[in-house]
Parts: sequence; structure tokens; C-alpha cells
Amino acid sequence: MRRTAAAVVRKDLLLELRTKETVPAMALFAVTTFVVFHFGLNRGSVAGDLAAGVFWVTLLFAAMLGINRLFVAEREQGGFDAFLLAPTDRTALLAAKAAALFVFLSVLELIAVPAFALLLLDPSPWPALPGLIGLLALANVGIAVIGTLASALAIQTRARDLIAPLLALPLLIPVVIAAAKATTPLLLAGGPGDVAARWPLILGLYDVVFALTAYAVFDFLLED
Amino acid sequence: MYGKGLRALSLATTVVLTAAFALVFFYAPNDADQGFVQKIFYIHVPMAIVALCGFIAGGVMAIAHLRTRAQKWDMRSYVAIHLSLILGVGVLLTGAIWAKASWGHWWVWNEPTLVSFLIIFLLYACYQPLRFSIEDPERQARYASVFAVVAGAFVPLNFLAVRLAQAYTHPRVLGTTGGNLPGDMRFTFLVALAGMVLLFVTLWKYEMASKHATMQLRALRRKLAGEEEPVRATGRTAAPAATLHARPDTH
Amino acid sequence: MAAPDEPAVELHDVGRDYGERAALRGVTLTVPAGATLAVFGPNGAGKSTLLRVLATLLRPHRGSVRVLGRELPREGWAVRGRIGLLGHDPLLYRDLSGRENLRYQARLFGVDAARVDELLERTGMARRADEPLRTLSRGMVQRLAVCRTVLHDPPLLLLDEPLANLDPAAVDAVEPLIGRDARRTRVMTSHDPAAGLAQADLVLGLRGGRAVVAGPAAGVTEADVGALYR
Amino acid sequence: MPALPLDEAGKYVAGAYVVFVGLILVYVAIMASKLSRIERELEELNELADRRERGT
Repeated sequence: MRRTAAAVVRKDLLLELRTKETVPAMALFAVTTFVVFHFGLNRGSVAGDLAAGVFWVTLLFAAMLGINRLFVAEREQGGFDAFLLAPTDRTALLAAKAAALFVFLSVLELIAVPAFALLLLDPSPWPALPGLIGLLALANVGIAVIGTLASALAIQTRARDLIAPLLALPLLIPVVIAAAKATTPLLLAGGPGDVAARWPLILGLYDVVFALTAYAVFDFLLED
Repeated sequence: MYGKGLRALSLATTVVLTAAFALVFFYAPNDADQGFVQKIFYIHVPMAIVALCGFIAGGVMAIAHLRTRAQKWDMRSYVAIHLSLILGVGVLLTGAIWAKASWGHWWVWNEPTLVSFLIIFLLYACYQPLRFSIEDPERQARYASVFAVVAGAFVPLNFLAVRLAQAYTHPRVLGTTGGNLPGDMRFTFLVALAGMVLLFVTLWKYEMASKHATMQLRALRRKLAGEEEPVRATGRTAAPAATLHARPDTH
Repeated sequence: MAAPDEPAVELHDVGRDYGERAALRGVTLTVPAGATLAVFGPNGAGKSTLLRVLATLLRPHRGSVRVLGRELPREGWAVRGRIGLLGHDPLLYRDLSGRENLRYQARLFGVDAARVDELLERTGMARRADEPLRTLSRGMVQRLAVCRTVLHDPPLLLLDEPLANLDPAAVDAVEPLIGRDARRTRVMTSHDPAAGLAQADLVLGLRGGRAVVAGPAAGVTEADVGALYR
Repeated sequence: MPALPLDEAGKYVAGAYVVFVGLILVYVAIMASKLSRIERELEELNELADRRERGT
């Protein structure tokens, strides 16, 4: 299982390096959205819960671009058949695609977080950084698992670019709730307060439950 | 096959529902602070509970469908979710009316059951479009079941997350679950809930009978028409379609 | 390799539907190990469906399927590493190079990377192995697809019009890999009765999902095959 | 929020119950249209059976 998953992740990262079609688009989308928020909210800078809200909503919608592109190569260039013909464990595809999406999200955040700090964030980001990185990792897992499942469900349909976000967004609301609530104290104007332990715990629990659910049902999407 | 218990069931539903309405208006006292408006509670909350249970039931039937590959489970899951969606519309409308009456505007964010119900409704609203946009009937059934299982697991999680989020911003204004209601109001609520459950089961059996009849009809058409007559294109539907290998009479 | 006397492929009354239309209806045939079965029939007769069922990509809805001594779909996992499918779609990523694609496939099949270089050499693709597929000609992509098909040296080859629109040079390059070979059983579809019959030990004629012609190649003439297409 | 005067509250409560009953009626109407479709198809099949019987 791990050998197959590693092979698929390696291929996806290589494919992304070659085509550079997903991650750059997500990063540009995120930065542009910050600008839009600036004019939308017509505020020079944001802090506290508003900052957390702007940050997480932008990340969520940038992630939608990655989710829409996740299985396109498999669908259009026979990747599914190539994978199913090999002696592979079907759920390895779920693990691999989720890992690939996790990497894409992490690279996106490498660009989005500094941009956010530069463009909109009122307090200095440095003290909040360690806490933020931990939260980002937890949230990325949730977004990666749910995004992969939604993308796999939508890829076989005709209206796939519409169905995937419509499936993923409601499922991601608990992630946004927990992430935003946990980030708010970090971005307070007066400097980071302590994060209530409850929210990262909820985020972690949600990730685990959804990973198990996805693991249980994913095979049925590939059986024909 | 499904129509068997229908007559008795619909009779029981009408009796219990009318009894519930009677109790609501003539027996249950007005709520202390909410007054007459609280009567909406007796219909809004049972509908919400039944709709949520319908979604979860749809998920359980979907698990049965994925495991046994029997087409009848897919149909049952489809009808359960389809009905819960219709009830869901009712829940949101009555919820809005109740919000307008109690708090003066059509939508409130401080009522966790209403908020999480909206999220669940938005998720399940994708069920029909997802089914409709997959051509191959067997894959349509399988993908719909995977969706139903995932969404079924999401229902309780979503409730938890929203309730936790709400609890720490502004404490709940009024307990909407039946738990802390005085005796006579609680009894009325339970009768109303029973009526709603009966209504759901009746409509479910009713729609299952109708869908089953359509399947029998199509099978008969195939037998009679054989290959020569092109089967009149029934157009694409989100509803489960007959597939050859799952003969409708396999129960 | 299936046990010597065990037939490589055994179908009994196999059916597969697509919604209300039956793509395969009551197909029964047996292909001994090492033999070549030629499959003829107009488009939509069920040729590709048959190959995908044998390749464990499609579950049969009716009847029983045994491939390389294993019953499908229950024991699909056991034969998956021992079947090679060459279809119309090369199943390779256009934006990756030939070598990268085959390295990826080698990792999926647990085959050592040296085999990739050997196959690239044998099909004359070594020189252009590092250019993205989208810059290569149809013939070259088909050669790489053949490499992917035989990468894990499968005892059963499923070939869907393998030599269609290939230039002679490409045909010579791939012939040794997917041509007749006692060690390998082949199920080959084709539209060219002459070429197909020449290579075949057994023949299967499909029409509307039904097996209308089935039996040893000796008893079948080009006219019988032609009749399928009228 | 002080309890609404009865007539105004009554309006809302009545509205809620009308929505409930309305929903059921809409549902019955949908099912009725499905029933009529089944009826029409059955008639067609009957004709088909008769034609089949007369061997045409």
C-alpha cells in the first residue's frame, strides 16, 4: 500500500512540476482574493476574528481550485485504468491524492501567509506563526481528505467543476469553524492570546472521523 | 409489494396528526415568554428531527446498497433522502417564520439547530444534481450511495460543530429540544413527533410503491416490446433506473 | 503462468449491461494457455467490453469468468499483475516523458527500473525517451504503450487493435513483444479479417453482444467474418 | 421580546401550519402526476399486447 501511494504521490508532484497548472493558480487566486477583501471590506488592515475569517475563507476557496484539478489527469489520460490494471490497493489512491493535495495546500500557504501578513494583517505575524503553522497542518489534513473524496465523487460527472465545490464546501464548514475560532486569539491586535485547546482538538477529531469514513467508502468509487 | 400496509398506515397517520393538532391548539398551554408563537415549535422541531433521521436512514440504506449491490436498497435510500429534502424545505420555512415571530427577522444565526439544518440541507441539495449528472445507472447508484454514507456521517458531526461554535459566542436563547418542557407540553410534542414519523413512513411506502410500479412497468414493456421496438426514451432522471441484471422482482 | 492444462481464459454465459442495454449477452468460450483468440465484430458489438471484463476493469453482471485460474471478480487482485491490456488509449500521461511514465508504471507493478530501459531499447524509443509524450508521434506513443503493456511480462495479453494506424517501422519494433509466443496467451480484436485470421488459433465473432461465431480458426473463413459486419 | 399580541402571533402560527399542509399537498400533486404517467404507459402496453396477440 505504501509503495503504491508513494509512486502515485511522486507522479503527481512530478506532473505538477512539469505542468505548473494547479499551485500557481491557487496562490494567485489567494493573493487576488486578499486584494478583493481589502476593497470589499474597505479596511486597510484587519485583526482578530475578522483577520481569521478573511484568511480561512480565502484559503478555503483557493483550495477549491486544487480540488477541481485533482483527478483531471486521471480522468482524461486514462490514469484510472492504468492504476486499476496494476496490482494496487485501491485506497492507496485516496491516500496518495490526499497527500498530494496536502503538499499543494502547504506550498499555497507558503505564499498566502506572507502575502496576508503584508497586505492585510494588522498585528505582526511573527509571534502567531508557530501556532498558525500547527493549525494550518491540521486544517490541511481535513481539506485534503474531504477535497479528495469530493473530487473523486465529482470527477465522473458531467458538471464536475460545479459539483466538487458544492460537495466539499458544506463538509468543510466544521473545519472552517474550528480553524477560525482557533486562529482568532492568535491574530489579536494586541498580540497573540492563548488558543482554547478545544478547537484544535475538534479539528483533529473531525479530520480523523472523516479520514476513516473516506477510507471506508473510497473503494466503491473505483469499482466498475 | 410496498402498497400492502399503506391503507392502515395512512389511517394511523391522519388520526395521530389530527390528534396532535388538536392537542397543540386546545390542550397545551401557551408558553410563558414565547406566548402563542411557540405553537410553531410543535411542527418545526418534529419535522427537523424526522428529516435528519431520514437523512441518516438514507445513509444506512446506502451502506446496505454498497454491501449487497441490491438495487432495491438504492431505491429505498433515494426515496428516504428525497422525502427528507422535501421535509427539509418545510423545516427551513417554518424555522424562518418562527424566527420572524420570535426575534423579528426572517433568519437568525444564534439558533444552532436551524443553522446546522441549513448546512445539512445545502449539502443534500447536491444529491439530485449528482445523480442526474452520471449517465450509467449502476455507477449513478453507487456514487449516490457513497455520497449518502458520507453525508449521513456528516449530519451528527455538523450538529456538534455548530452547537459548540454557537455555545461560546451567545448562549442559547431557548431550549428547543423536548427535554425541558413541562408535562403537558411534552406530551403534545411527543404526539406531534409520532404523527410526523408516521407521515414520513407512509409517504416513504407510498413513493416506494409508485417507483416499484414504474419499474415493473418498464420490465413489462421490455418483455412485450422485445428488442425491435425502441424503448421510448424515458429521458434522464435522477431517480434509480431499472438495470437488466437487477430484475425488479428480486426482493 | 496458469497451470499447463488449466485454460488461460474460461467464460461461461457471461453478460454485462450498460443501463438497460446489454453490452455482452451469454458469451461462452475457452482459450487454452499459449493460444491466440481473434475477436471480430462491428463497433459496439462488445469487443472492448469483453477485453475490459477480462482485464478486471469491469465486473461481469451474469455468468462466470475465470482468468489464469482465478475466478473474477472475487479474485481479481490475484491476476491483476499478470495481465497486459493494450487499448486505444495508451494510458500514459501526455505531460510526462516516456521514461517517467514507464518508471511510474514499474513502481506500480513492482518491476525493477532496468526493465524500463531494456524495453525502451528494444522498441527503439531510447533516444526520445525523455521528451514529453505530447511532442511524440502517434506511432511512438503506441510503442511506449506496448512497453507499458509488457512491462511486467504478463502471461495474458489483451490487445485492442494493437497494430491499427502504425507505420511499418513501428510494427516491426513492437511485433517481437506482442506477437505470437507460446509462453503468452493473447486475446486480440481486429477489423482486418485476413490479418486477424492469420494469427488466430481460435475465433470469436461478436454482434450485438452475442457470440455469433465461436470456434477454432481453421473452420472459419474470411466470408464468415465479413458477414458479421453486414 | 414580549409575547406578540394574539392576532399577530396567530398570523405566524397559521402561516407555519399552512406551509406544512401546503408541502404535503404539493407532494401529493407530484405523486398524482407520476400516477397518471403510469396509467398512460399501461394503456400503451395494453395496446401493444393486443397487437402482439393479433399477430400483426
